[in-house]
Amino acid sequence: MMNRRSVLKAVFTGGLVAGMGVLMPRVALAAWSKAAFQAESQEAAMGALYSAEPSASAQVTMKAPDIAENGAVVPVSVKSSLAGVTSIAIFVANNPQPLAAQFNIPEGTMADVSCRIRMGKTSQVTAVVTTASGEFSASKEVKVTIGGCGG
Amino acid sequence: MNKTISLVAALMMVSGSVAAQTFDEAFNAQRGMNGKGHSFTFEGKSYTTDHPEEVAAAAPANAANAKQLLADAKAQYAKALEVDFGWTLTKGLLSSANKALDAGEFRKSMELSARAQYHSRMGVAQYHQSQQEWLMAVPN
Amino acid sequence: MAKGILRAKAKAKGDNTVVKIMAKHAMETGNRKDKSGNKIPAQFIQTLSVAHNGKTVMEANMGAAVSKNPYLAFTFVGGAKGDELQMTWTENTGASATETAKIK
Amino acid sequence: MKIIKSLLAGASLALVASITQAATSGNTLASVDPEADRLALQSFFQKRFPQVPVDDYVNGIYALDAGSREQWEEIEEFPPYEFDVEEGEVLFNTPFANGKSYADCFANEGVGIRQNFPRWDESQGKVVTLESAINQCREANGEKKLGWKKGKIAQISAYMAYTSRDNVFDVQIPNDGAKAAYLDGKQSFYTRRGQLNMSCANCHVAGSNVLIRADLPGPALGHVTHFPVFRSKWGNLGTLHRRYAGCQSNVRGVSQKAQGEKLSNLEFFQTYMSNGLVVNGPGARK
Repeated sequence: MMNRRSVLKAVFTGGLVAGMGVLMPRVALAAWSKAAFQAESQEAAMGALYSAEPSASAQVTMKAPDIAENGAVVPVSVKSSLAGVTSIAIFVANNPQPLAAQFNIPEGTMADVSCRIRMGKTSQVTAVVTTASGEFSASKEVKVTIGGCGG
Repeated sequence: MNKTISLVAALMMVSGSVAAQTFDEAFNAQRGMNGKGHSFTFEGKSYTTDHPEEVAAAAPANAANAKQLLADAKAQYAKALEVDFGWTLTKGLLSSANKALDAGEFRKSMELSARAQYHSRMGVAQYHQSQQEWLMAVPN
Repeated sequence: MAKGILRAKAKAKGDNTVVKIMAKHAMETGNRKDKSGNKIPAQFIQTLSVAHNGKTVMEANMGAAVSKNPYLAFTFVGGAKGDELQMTWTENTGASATETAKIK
Repeated sequence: MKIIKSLLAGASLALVASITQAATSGNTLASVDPEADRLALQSFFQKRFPQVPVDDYVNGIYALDAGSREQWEEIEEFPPYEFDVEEGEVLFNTPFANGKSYADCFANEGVGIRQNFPRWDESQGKVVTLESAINQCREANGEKKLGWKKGKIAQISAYMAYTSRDNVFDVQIPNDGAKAAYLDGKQSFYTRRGQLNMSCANCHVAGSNVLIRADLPGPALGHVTHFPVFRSKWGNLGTLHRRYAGCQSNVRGVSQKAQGEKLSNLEFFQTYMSNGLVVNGPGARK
């Protein structure tokens, strides 16, 4: 209840400052892609974002747990030592919509992001990094188990 | 030492012919191995592995018996709650038994009541047993 | 000023600024049902962009698979103690707001 | 065959040993020795996990499980309970209708005092937990009680714990009344309940190195230091008594009343077991 109320309040106060957004300078970064986020397979999601299939690279490192403590909150970090990274995306192959998040990395921002994602079940998690010379990826399997104690 | 080993062995390997210390132990061992509806002998007499509740539930399926069993089960559940040792599934069993009774499914109602009553009897037994045994789990 | 839904911890470290942001948001996926079996409509933060001195330093596009109370951490070059970060979020419902945080 | 034999011998010895112990100590008001119990529990865990320093047990399961700990540390980078601490602070500082506030009910105006709870209240003749003190404060000032398990009470408790972080738990047992409450809590902790016939100790002491499906149970030492907790499973913040109810129904027992005498005594016992460790609540859990 309280959640909703404070969100509503934020939306309301947000309305007042929303106009400011227009005044802020925008750089040409990829916008939220409906086709990619609503795609129901990883191939389709990647197809919506990339022109070619990403190739695995040791210069992309992803930190994710072997066994997720709780599928609702899985910490994932992606880092890359490749030059000129402009985007980092995280895919969970077995989620209903595999694309979890995509980050635009402007120049001056490190290719190193952390976030927390939801996983419905055990799945391959793939991080894809975009550079001027194409897409590179790293993946690993993250196990989602049923907790011992519901409580 | 040898004595202790053979005692434990006897307890663990108890079968129809090997005497356990008490009737309860013999019953539990037989029930554990064979489930319900099995016969065994204890000190020369013949018994079945049915719980008393199961015996009661085997009575003719009719409204009067089903009602009686449900009332007994409810009374037993109240006793379990009184000592704070109710089990979670009992309430649902009782309400299902009630529904079955209303629907005229007497056999089903009686079986559900029997299970509820068994849970509650065990809850009370657990309470008494715990009073004696809890200290055994304390590390020293 | 009333507090918004974003909390940020931004720290200047040498030439860089480390930013950690969490939003108080349920991130409803649209796949869940309420107690009476009706689908709870999707309501999640779709974009979160962060700007420093008018320059965008991060733009996150998020799907429903981002956890409740979404969290984002990144590092950018520049930024000094006392500088302000502007953080703008947009929901899939169209709601949006800009909130600010100071670099410490 | 030999293996089986020695297993049997071991089993019989354990049986005999525990019976001898049961006959002698710790189950009566005269023989119960809380300090000895506390040290015994500490040494139990030190023997079982020699590499884990005692102070680390405030981190609960994360003291023992490296894989989980890594994820937990990531979560603690920006923990989900921060919003609750913030809201708890606002609630704590909002005056009641009569102009008074929580600060008027507590020592040191309610700041940095988590480590003294639960405490034995001689005039009431019972254990008072922090949550029940919060509600007593409300009632004394003409306000309605809050629900015990989540929401505002958990947020206020979280804020009060937050202001007490790193203070050392110091639960006192000043007299026989308190000792009786402690003993009752101790008995509860070791008593099997529910259809699964399990006690707290089955998992959290004896079973602390045994997986339940994919999870290790949290160790009993330091078990309560980090409450209230934001459990990912709940998706929000909850009190210790909410967790107790969950545990009890997990073993298929009808759970005991939140903040009733039984669970308050259990909390009293468990917190005494964590005396000497620091307050690190609120916590984030899976």
